[in-house]
Amino acid sequence: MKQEIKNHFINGPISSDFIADAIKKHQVNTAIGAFDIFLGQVRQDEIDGKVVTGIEFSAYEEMANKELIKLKEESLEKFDLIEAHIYHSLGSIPTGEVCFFVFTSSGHRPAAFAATQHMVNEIKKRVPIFGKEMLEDNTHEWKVNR
Amino acid sequence: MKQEIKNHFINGPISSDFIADAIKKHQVNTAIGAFDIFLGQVRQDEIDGKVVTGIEFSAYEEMANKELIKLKEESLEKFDLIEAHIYHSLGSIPTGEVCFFVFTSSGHRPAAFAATQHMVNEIKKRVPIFGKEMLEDNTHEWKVNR
Amino acid sequence: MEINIKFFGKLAELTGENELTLEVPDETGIKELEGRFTEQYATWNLQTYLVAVNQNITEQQALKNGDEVAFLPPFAGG
Amino acid sequence: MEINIKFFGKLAELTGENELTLEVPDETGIKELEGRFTEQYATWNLQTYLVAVNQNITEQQALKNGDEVAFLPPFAGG
Repeated sequence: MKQEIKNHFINGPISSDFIADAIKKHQVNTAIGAFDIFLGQVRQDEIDGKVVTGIEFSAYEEMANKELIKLKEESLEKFDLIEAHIYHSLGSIPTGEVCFFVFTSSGHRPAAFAATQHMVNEIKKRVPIFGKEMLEDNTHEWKVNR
Repeated sequence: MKQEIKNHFINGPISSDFIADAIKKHQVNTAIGAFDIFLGQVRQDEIDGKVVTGIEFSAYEEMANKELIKLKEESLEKFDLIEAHIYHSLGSIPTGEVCFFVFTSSGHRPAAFAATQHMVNEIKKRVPIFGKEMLEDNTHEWKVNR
Repeated sequence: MEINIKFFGKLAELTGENELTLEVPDETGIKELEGRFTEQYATWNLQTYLVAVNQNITEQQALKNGDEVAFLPPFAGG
Repeated sequence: MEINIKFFGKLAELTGENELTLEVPDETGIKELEGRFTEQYATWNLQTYLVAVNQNITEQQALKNGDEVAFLPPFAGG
């Protein structure tokens, strides 16, 4: 069931229908006992007293896709996973919208839990995605993962 | 945003539309930066060479609902959560269908990750839910969490 | 006094009952109920279970009029 | 030789460019490109970035004809 999706990027917010379809599509495998799904949502933070209205994401897409495929393959090998999927938004994502979706499945729960966390943490560190935090006064700040 | 849902039980499988609706409904909170969602699915295991065709769940509902509310309140306090929801199926759930849905949200990812795992593990230990594994030859085995 | 008994899962299957209301002597505790079920239901004494009184798991023995006593086989949720 | 340069995020903003193709002397390495950008773009030398050559992050300096050199500011995915 190792499935390679070359394009991990979605223009605009990730809808709950997209998430539901992903679940439905991968549910057919009766060896699966556990799914762990992480969703990242754009938070209405304040930066120097100014409210964030959204994030504009861009990526070095060719490199990011390669890195994401490598990370999925690593994770499928390292953990006892059945499937692993990653999607990230590009373009303007308003606060309150989902911009990041990581989805793993396994026979038993520990593998899915461990793999989703590993993948989320590694993506933040390793994958060339850039984010411009748009502020209420039409200025912006470049987001930096820590 | 502490929201009390008294009835955690759903008759039959938990559909991907139900899951999508739950995400959609709780997305409006712009303090949320992370969701972690666990889904438990009925696995097509073999027991003594016989294939499992489904699980029939029952519960001591009044006690289970109390225990689930207690667990959510504990988790909201222990972790830095914004929301926590738990749903479990009752009745006959065929293999390949979702029977268990735990959903947490938080500002930052570590809280949601830790809380979902904690809740899943505690539910298995603490909540009076019973499962009859239906086998292909119309016999059954009573499921025991380990 | 009157005690409401609930059986779940494998124990409901074994006893053929989900619920019973028993009229018992005032000094009856959990042990006396278990003795009664061991006589009444074959293999009762081989079963693994927890006991909840009024929806709280307890190892306490004493009962009072109107108590709800549930016999809970191993949990299988999740 | 010809080098393809890519700028992302804050560096694309700073330089006003997403992509450049530069014709450079054969011995040109990353250091020479950085020297050039420091002269050309105000505050370049204050920026934090990683360098990827042909889509692999590297600290190697040497370049060859046709290389794709990307300047990557801090990541913000997730």
